[in-house]
Amino acid sequence: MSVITANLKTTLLGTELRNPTILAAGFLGVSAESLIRVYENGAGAVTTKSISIESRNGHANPTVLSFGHGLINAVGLSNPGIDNYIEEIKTVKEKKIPLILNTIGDRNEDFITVAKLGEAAGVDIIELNVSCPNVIHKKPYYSDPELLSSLVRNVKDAVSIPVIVKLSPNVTDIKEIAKAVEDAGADGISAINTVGPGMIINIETAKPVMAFKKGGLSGPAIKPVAIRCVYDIYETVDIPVIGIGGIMNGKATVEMIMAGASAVGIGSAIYYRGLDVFKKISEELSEWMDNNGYTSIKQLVGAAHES
Amino acid sequence: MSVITANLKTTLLGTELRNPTILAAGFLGVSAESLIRVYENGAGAVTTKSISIESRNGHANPTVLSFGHGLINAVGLSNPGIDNYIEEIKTVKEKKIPLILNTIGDRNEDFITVAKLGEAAGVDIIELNVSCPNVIHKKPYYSDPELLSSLVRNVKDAVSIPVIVKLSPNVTDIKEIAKAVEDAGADGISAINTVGPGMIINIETAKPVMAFKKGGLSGPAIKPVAIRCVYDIYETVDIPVIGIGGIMNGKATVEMIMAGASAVGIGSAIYYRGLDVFKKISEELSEWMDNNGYTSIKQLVGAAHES
Amino acid sequence: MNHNIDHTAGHGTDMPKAVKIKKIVDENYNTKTFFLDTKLEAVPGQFIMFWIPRIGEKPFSLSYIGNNTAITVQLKGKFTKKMFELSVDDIVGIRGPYGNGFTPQKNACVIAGGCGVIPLVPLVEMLDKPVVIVGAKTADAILFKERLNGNSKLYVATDDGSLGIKGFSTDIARELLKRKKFDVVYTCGPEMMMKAVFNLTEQHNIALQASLERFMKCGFGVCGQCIINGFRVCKDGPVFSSEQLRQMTEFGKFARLKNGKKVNLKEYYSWRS
Amino acid sequence: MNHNIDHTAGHGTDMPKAVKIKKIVDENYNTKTFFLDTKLEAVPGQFIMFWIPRIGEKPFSLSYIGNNTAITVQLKGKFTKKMFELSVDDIVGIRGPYGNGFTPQKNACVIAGGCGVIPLVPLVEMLDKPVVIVGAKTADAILFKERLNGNSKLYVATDDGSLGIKGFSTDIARELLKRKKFDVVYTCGPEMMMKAVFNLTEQHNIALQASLERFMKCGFGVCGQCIINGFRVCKDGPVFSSEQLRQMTEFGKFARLKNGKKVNLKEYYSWRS
Ligand SMILES: Cc1cc2nc3c(=O)[nH]c(=O)nc-3n(C[C@H](O)[C@H](O)[C@H](O)COP(=O)(O)OP(=O)(O)OC[C@H]3O[C@@H](n4cnc5c(N)ncnc54)[C@H](O)[C@@H]3O)c2cc1C
Ligand SMILES: Cc1cc2nc3c(=O)[nH]c(=O)nc-3n(C[C@H](O)[C@H](O)[C@H](O)COP(=O)(O)OP(=O)(O)OC[C@H]3O[C@@H](n4cnc5c(N)ncnc54)[C@H](O)[C@@H]3O)c2cc1C
Ligand SMILES: Cc1cc2nc3c(=O)[nH]c(=O)nc-3n(C[C@H](O)[C@H](O)[C@H](O)COP(=O)(O)O)c2cc1C
Ligand SMILES: Cc1cc2nc3c(=O)[nH]c(=O)nc-3n(C[C@H](O)[C@H](O)[C@H](O)COP(=O)(O)O)c2cc1C
Ligand code: FES
Ligand code: FES
Repeated sequence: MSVITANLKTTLLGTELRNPTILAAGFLGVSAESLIRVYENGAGAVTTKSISIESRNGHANPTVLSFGHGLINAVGLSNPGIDNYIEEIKTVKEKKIPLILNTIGDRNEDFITVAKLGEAAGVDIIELNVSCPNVIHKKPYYSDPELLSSLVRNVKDAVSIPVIVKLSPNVTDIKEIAKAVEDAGADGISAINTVGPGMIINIETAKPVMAFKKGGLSGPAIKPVAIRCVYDIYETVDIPVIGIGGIMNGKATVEMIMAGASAVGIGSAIYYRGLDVFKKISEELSEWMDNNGYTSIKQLVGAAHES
Repeated sequence: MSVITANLKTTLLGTELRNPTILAAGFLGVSAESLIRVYENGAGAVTTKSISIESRNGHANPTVLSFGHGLINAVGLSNPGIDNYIEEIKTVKEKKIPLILNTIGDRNEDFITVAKLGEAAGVDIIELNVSCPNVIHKKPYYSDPELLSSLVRNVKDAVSIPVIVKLSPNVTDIKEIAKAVEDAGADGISAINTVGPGMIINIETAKPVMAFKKGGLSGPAIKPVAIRCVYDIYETVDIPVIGIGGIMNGKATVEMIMAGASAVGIGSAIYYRGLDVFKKISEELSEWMDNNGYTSIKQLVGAAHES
Repeated sequence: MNHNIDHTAGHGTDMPKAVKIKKIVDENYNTKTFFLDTKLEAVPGQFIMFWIPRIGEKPFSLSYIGNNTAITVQLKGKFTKKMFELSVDDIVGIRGPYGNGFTPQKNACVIAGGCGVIPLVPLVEMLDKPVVIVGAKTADAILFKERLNGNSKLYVATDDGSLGIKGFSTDIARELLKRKKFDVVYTCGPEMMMKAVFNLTEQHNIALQASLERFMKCGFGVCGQCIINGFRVCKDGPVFSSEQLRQMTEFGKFARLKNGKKVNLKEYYSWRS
Repeated sequence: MNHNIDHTAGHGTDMPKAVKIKKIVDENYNTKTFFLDTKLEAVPGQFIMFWIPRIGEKPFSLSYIGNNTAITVQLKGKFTKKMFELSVDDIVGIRGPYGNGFTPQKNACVIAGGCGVIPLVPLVEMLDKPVVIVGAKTADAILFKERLNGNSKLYVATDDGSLGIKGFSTDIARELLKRKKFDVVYTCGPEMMMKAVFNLTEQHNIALQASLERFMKCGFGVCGQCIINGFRVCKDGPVFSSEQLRQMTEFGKFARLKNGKKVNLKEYYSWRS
């Protein structure tokens, strides 16, 4: 093959990543050491689980299953609360690992509190997970552009590190939401959170399998939806996008970046290919770029859009 | 196994079906003879392609592909227009095959015209496909309960055969839509239409593969979403539901019926298992019912709901 | 979980696969062969869907199978015009092979008209000394003369008599079938020609395998676009038997436009121009 | 498309599979064995996730492998209480087997405490004349005495001296390891006991395989709930080597609650009661 070896380095909102693979929120994000292990297995950056002010137990088991074309989960955003999580953040940052703090809350103030504590503890980027349905207003953040705008403005006022918003695909018009988020001052967007939700019924017992009955879909089944969302968002806004959803290998990474992502989030692929999937994907990405004459990630970003 | 053989007969809005498998709209619905062949291969009823007043050419190729976990399509509702389709309807009905006419339009009047002509030609049920995005108002029918209610009321006033509405899963709250549809007088609901849309990018050429760029997802990947939608709809309304989406075999049929469907729509399974998939699924369904002590479809409908 | 297979790829992926054009050969004034940098397992008569990014996708029969994979294309309209603008090293997409293909049998007669010869050449090369009848407008228009001549007895008919007899391939067939008993006839060409061949084989009680053509979308038997009576050309065909042809009231008469409307063949052929 | 495999099932389906309870055996006053109407390919030390519809799902080690598939359960709290209400012919769901399991080696010593004996019995039956040390509160509480006695030399310790020596299994081990050189030690039981065994094997420079326990969600290594330091008990374990145990600062000290909070083992054990 070619002698050039593609440079996988990329900069995400001021943070240098050795490669564009990022551990997605909710996977192995319980402890610092587990995040460090993911980094040691090749990730360019890691994301915490969704962290709230108070601890949350989440839903009863079963919470995470696989249905043959992806995973289904209703973990229910279990987390120990930001106070109990600060130590984990500090331990990760001691190793100088690029770290995204994923935050959840019921009200704007919740997000602000968590974001500020995270900033103080040294995280690089705040990710607002707005797919959480329990909020003050009847309409959830994720499908209400106005509610979302106020959240973004408030958090941006409170912290000085970059703030990105993680969008749900389960809306009628993701472009409208993306535009609102950019206009409100967000530094970036990550997309997508899980699809559906879905449900699996065990027919022998005539019972939904998940304790919460429903669960969000991730993995290979949702990749086309994720690619389309990122493509649409890239057409709509100028801020960088982290593309998440069904990324299983180097080629899917290329596809997501061509759709408009500056970096990719990876979660379910751990199930299919093991913890070292980050290393594997980086190698596959680099090999593909070499064979196809690309030397930097930048050349790929948004390449599928008509010029 | 058991000596009892389950009775697969079921009645859908006054039409007797020999089994609960229905050919979903858009599959092999171009010609009467092709619908008849599907019936000869075991379907309990067949659905036409989506028919509009005027003929539509649809989108350029590629229009239908498979991505490994389901199909992606953007056929673009190509059809010869109701006038050219009347002969096909009559030919199917000469054979006394239960027939659902799937209709599309830009305005209420379009649906009414097509529905009336269909009724006159002898179809058993009118299905309103409201997932079509080109409509008079800015908001499409499928995500606007008010617009949808007016459509249902108008069509119900115009025809006396049962009218069902085919819902899209790509809305924030499918319960709200289902309720509106029932309140407006619909006789039934079919769900779901395709998920997403999705996009596939060919990375070697950095181009979206579908000519229309995007396409709706169907097949195994979307089954959990379809099951959840039907489960939610069954909890919300009292009118019967045709469950569609990712039904590949007898067990999936049981799952969908337990979620609340009175009959199931089948499309993508033809790709995976051949045209005689209707026969195969009926046999699998019957065998499963025998082995599990069920004797009629009725016993299964909604069985997964808490009593 | 079995870790030896790719759990992420899924099944039955029918998606255009990128291939490079390796070589382009001018067969005559309006026909080119595109050699593709890939190897397909296929049988004669099968076709692929050929994708030009952002332009479109259409079915083409394989004209070379085995060590080479190629399609041979006659310039007809919009899409083939774009194909003729392609160069070596360009990347296109293909999926397939699709369809059933021909079933090779002994003591065969092959009757080809115009570009109908394309799916038939790899078959001829595989058959045991078949009799081959080719018809075309002019001597120039006859494709793959050498490949046809290889192991078969070749008869030629041209509209202008510039090679072989002056007339149609069916004129030769009519005489030949009277004199000689064949076990099978293979045909591909303009549908009216195939209809004439069908009438001949029915009369002589010989099994026919005819490769039909209809506008296609999916290529794998779900959309119903390519339907002829109850048969899907893409999946049940494109090669059909005498028994199937007998059931086709639309054969030689009607075809469907892109919107599904049933029209006579003349309107069908003029629609796209 | 290969038509011999089920294209619709997908890969890596980790979904509770319905199984019937075939037989329930009372092992002692607070322990039952559930025989399941299924056959699993598994190795000793692997576990399954056991689902009771609308109640919950928890991990249990296989106590019988091969012709029989069974788990053995000690009544502890909410979920095991529901399990104890199950009857023969009830349908439950299982998925797995999960985890790595033990690697059988020669010249082995097996040290079990309480219900830690459960994953160790099928291992003992597979080993070549191992030395087995079992500790329990009382004679009644010792599980699978016959199966353990089969091909091994068995030492017993009880808290009350009702069988074997009065004391802990680690007391026996301490003496035995002084006298006899083993190539490998296997252990499962209360974590403090395993910690003590680990100290012993480190001192004597013997390879240890210890089966750990943590609260689980996914069971297949993605959620991170069962983490102990960087290790996933469900996927990297539940059986860990001396080398891995050496890296575990949390071993014998900390575990994580359902919400992920790191607490000392005492708080961890009391959380669910
Ligand atoms: C199974 C199958 C195999 C095929 N194999 C080949 C092949 O090996 N080589 C090849 O060149 N083509 C083949 N075709 C036809 C091919 O797919 C296109 O339809 C054809 O090349 C015309 O495309 P176009 O867009 O350039 O022309 P269009 O723009 O669609 O049409 C332009 C003009 O060509 C005429 N025309 C179009 N298609 C046909 C046709 N099929 N028969 C007669 N006249 C037609 C029309 O009358 C019209 O006037 C095959 C078709 C099928 C279904
Ligand atoms: C890999 C693995 C294998 C397992 N194999 C088995 C097995 O073969 N047989 C079996 O009975 N259990 C086994 N367990 C433990 C089992 O999964 C449950 O955690 C246990 O049965 C308690 O469930 P519960 O809901 O009834 O109790 P809970 O309501 O959760 O707890 C009730 C009380 O039991 C105590 N308790 C709970 N779990 C444990 C524990 N693991 N160790 C010590 N005390 C505890 C608590 O202190 C609490 O007071 C295994 C666990 C893992 C991770
Ligand atoms: C088990 C599991 C837990 C998850 N938890 C979270 C979470 O806490 N916060 C969040 O924003 N997304 C969460 N997600 C969504 C993922 O971050 C990601 O958006 C989604 O899984 C799609 O990516 P994938 O296909 O690579 O898994 C979770 C997904 C799974 C499967
Ligand atoms: C190629 C194709 C064409 C379709 N055309 C229509 C259509 O014309 N009208 C419609 O209501 N639904 C259409 N659908 C949606 C199906 O009727 C069905 O709702 C969907 O495919 C999910 O079912 P499945 O998973 O069994 O395919 C189409 C789907 C496909 C794949
Ligand atoms: S092209 Fe779709 S069925 Fe033949
Ligand atoms: S239980 Fe999920 S990683 Fe172990």
